[in-house]
Amino acid sequence: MLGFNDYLLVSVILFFVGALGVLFRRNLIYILMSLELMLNSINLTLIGLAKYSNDTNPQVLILLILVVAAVEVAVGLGLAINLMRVKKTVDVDLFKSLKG
Amino acid sequence: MALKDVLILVVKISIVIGGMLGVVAYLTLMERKVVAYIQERLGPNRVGPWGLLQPIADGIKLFFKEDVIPAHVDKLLYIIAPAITMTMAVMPFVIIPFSKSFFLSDINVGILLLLAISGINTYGVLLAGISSNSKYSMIGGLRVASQLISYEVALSLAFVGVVLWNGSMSLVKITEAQHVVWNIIPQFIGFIVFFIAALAELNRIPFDLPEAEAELVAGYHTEYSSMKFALFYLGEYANLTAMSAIITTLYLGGWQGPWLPGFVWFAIKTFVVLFVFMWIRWTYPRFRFDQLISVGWKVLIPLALLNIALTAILRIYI
Amino acid sequence: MKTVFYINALFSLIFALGVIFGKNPLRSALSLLLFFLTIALDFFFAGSEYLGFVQIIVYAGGIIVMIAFVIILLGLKKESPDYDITVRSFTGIILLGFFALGVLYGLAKSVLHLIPKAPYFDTSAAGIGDALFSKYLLPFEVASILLLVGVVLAFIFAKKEV
Amino acid sequence: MNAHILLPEIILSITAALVLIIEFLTPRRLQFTGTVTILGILLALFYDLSMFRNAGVGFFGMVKVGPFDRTFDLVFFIGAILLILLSFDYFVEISGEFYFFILTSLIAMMLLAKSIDLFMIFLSLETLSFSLLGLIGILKQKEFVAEASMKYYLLAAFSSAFFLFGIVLTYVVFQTTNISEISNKLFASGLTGIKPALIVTVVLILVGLAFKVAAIPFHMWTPDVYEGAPAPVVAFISAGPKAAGFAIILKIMLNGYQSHPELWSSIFAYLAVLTMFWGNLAALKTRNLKRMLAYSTIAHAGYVLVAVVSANQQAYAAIVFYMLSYTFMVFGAFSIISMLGDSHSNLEDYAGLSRTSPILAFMMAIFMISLTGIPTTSGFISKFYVFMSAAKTNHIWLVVFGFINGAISAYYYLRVVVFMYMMDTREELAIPYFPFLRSVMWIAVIFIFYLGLFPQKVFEIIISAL
Repeated sequence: MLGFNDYLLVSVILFFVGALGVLFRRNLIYILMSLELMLNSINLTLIGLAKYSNDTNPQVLILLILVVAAVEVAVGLGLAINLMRVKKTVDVDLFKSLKG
Repeated sequence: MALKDVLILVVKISIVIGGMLGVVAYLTLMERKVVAYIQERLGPNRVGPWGLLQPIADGIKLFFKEDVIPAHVDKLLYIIAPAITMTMAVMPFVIIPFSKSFFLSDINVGILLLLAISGINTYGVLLAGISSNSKYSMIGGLRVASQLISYEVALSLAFVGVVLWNGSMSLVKITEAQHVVWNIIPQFIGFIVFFIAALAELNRIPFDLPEAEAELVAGYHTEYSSMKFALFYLGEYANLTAMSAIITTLYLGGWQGPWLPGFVWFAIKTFVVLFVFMWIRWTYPRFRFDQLISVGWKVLIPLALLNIALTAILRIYI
Repeated sequence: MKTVFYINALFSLIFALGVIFGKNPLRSALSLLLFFLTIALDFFFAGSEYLGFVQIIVYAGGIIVMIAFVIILLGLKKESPDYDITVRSFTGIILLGFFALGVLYGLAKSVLHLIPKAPYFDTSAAGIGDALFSKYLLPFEVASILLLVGVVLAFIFAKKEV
Repeated sequence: MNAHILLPEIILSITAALVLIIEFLTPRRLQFTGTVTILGILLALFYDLSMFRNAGVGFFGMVKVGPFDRTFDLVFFIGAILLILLSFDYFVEISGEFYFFILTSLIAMMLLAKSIDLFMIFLSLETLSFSLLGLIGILKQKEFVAEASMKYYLLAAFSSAFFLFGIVLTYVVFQTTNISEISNKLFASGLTGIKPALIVTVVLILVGLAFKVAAIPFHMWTPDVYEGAPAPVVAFISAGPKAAGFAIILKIMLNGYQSHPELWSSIFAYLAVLTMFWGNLAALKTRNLKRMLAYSTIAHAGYVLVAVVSANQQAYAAIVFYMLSYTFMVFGAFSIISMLGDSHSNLEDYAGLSRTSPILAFMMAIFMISLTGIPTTSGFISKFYVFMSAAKTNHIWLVVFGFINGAISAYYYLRVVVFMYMMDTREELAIPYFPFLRSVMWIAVIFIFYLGLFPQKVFEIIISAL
């Protein structure tokens, strides 16, 4: 019998896979994609919550989280383009000029 | 589901897909004939009477050509790209009502399905452009990406007008709601926006920059040959048919019409729209790329928003 | 139903790992696309067709195309030493692992009792719209400000001149 | 729906749209666009003050406005106006979207202080982060700025994902995101069965909030961003958004989990101590003034967290008072840093400033003394209130740590004074006359002494607003 806990389990695992990607990769584009993984796995919890409490509100939250995710990607890609123009790389570990 | 229902569904699906493929094959001939008459030529007339067997001959030729996969391509993406295009071109017919009772399925959020399909459809062309690993294809792919993103916004906003006016996202209900007045009259601005955005989505002249022969050889499918090229070629016409059918359903009343049976009306309207598409293709010159983007963002999207506002006002006060 | 859900979840996990361990940026972007499609499938399983399609439209139609576009524009190719494990990142990963286990443990130890709020699960666009424009009106407005900020910001960063 | 209680925010949104249109019609007229922005802000401020005593819940339980939230608004408004004044002299040519971002961040901060719904808080927090990113990255073609904005973006996005996950898990536990409903449910049914999950949610939420107030595990962005970003923006970031962060902490922890302080109290106490020590010790070794102020802002976050731990009425007022006086202190210090220029923010550049421009050196000394917390300045009074509230609730050990840290911080603050008065100048810095930077500096000095000498009146107003 499929229950809410299954949704929760899968979503926690996917969330931390995304977090792993953020910590682990050095390319800004990969970090952006990992952030998207994190936000989407949160949506999985919400849809489980909606389904098992017969509630419309989590679905609204999912829609608004989609907005946030879209904004994050758009801004991040704009940043990547700017970084490429200014510093000729999007490798975040190579940014070390600010060290006092 | 009983076995009988499954059988009926299978028969229906095969009718739709078969009919659709036949139509697509003959569209290539139609296009050539139309351009011939526009340019005061005769067009293909050697294979069969009035050139009627020409598509079959073309098909055989393409199928038996050598299938070249260039050495420098990303093989997986290169192979799935044409498949995506063709599949996604057929998908809209799942929910289009061909007549009062003949349709494959009716889902509540049909219009969203159409948008989702056109979203995925982008990837066929985009992947073809990227995986080919050649400059022309790459530029073609980039152009496709930016063009489709820009015009999809206008397209969706035009959809919103229709949804607002008819109060439903199901294509069956939208068609039924048009039995007095076709949507083209109350949604005229929306129709214009939709039609222009559809031209851009289909990569047709005057918006065919992704495959502009004069600049990019053949754009994203420069490196394709044989079967895969045929899939792109047919996919393009399948998309054209699908878009015409969608325009017919959303704006021209679908199967609604007097005297004749619904299916015939649907076919007639679709062919009229198809003809208009071809007519435009052979009449207008190509846009420049910056013009294309600025038309999308500075003209179509504000117009579509205006249309939504007007529709909302009309809905409230009428 | 449970098996279907978990098979789908397995695919989600595979595609997610494909994203974070991928070598070719473009392949990773496509893997991300497939990941989003599996999440959309989860929405369909839960009965919310509307959200499933919105998910496909927003991610497949918009976000991934944008990412792919930038990848081509910046000419990112396979970078072989794209990640290496330093002492710092290693400790980070270990800490993250413990954190994840802690979260799972905490959630497993507690009794999450969901009380149905309505007699049936309303997944229609109309129901979502009602909630969006009544209870969630202010978040909706704030989200619109957020979108505006995002648009202006992306524009400012991406344009050539100052 | 009760929409009128958000009238100031609505005015600000309209002004923001107006600014975009003005920028579109007549691009790059800084002073004109800035003046329109200030007028909009003043109008909003006027309505905010005229409705000061109006309290109410609006927008279907999303926001709850009371006089106390409006005192927070005051901090935000002051920060925004001072930032606009600084920008007139500091920036030569930037796009007018700068003012748009000031307005949106102002809206976001005001909504943060007023919302009582967790999801609403998340959305406002995102709006705030991205608006600030716009302010930080406005000179994006500079290498430092590009790097600072990237670091800010990455950590903001990462921490907000954790924050969101915490909110969603809270939603799962309580089946509501409304803070007052959560509080009611906790009062009614207690912690049985949900305590481990609640701890998980508190930790996840804290990750997001710690980022905003630059507390210890997520402080890493602060030094880099402070060093890279334009000086006026840095002043703004360390004043307003930090106050907004504390407003949310008060809201979630003190209002939502009021009945069970054991969930969060000790976490905050450790955070406060760690943050104070880390900030002050790291500030000792840096020789860049902007970077030093970044570490000092971390330390100041630690002091305010002490007040959060004590969690009584006086502590609430102390937090607002602290943020108010801190706003003037950082704006004063950064107005002088702006005069010397971002590229001259090393300690050596300040050597001998007392000879070349004695007024500036004197003012800088005042700001440093106030940041240290020496009597007659507002820095002393604000610290005094914070430690008083902690002492009253028997958190004596926190007070002791606070005093130790005050002593440590004296070293690096006063080192600036030593450099200015006792070192010889290496190269002559010709500082042009900046009318707006100077006026901000004078405003800051006046208020520092006003709040330092006559704090009673302001403090009573804040207390009465509670």
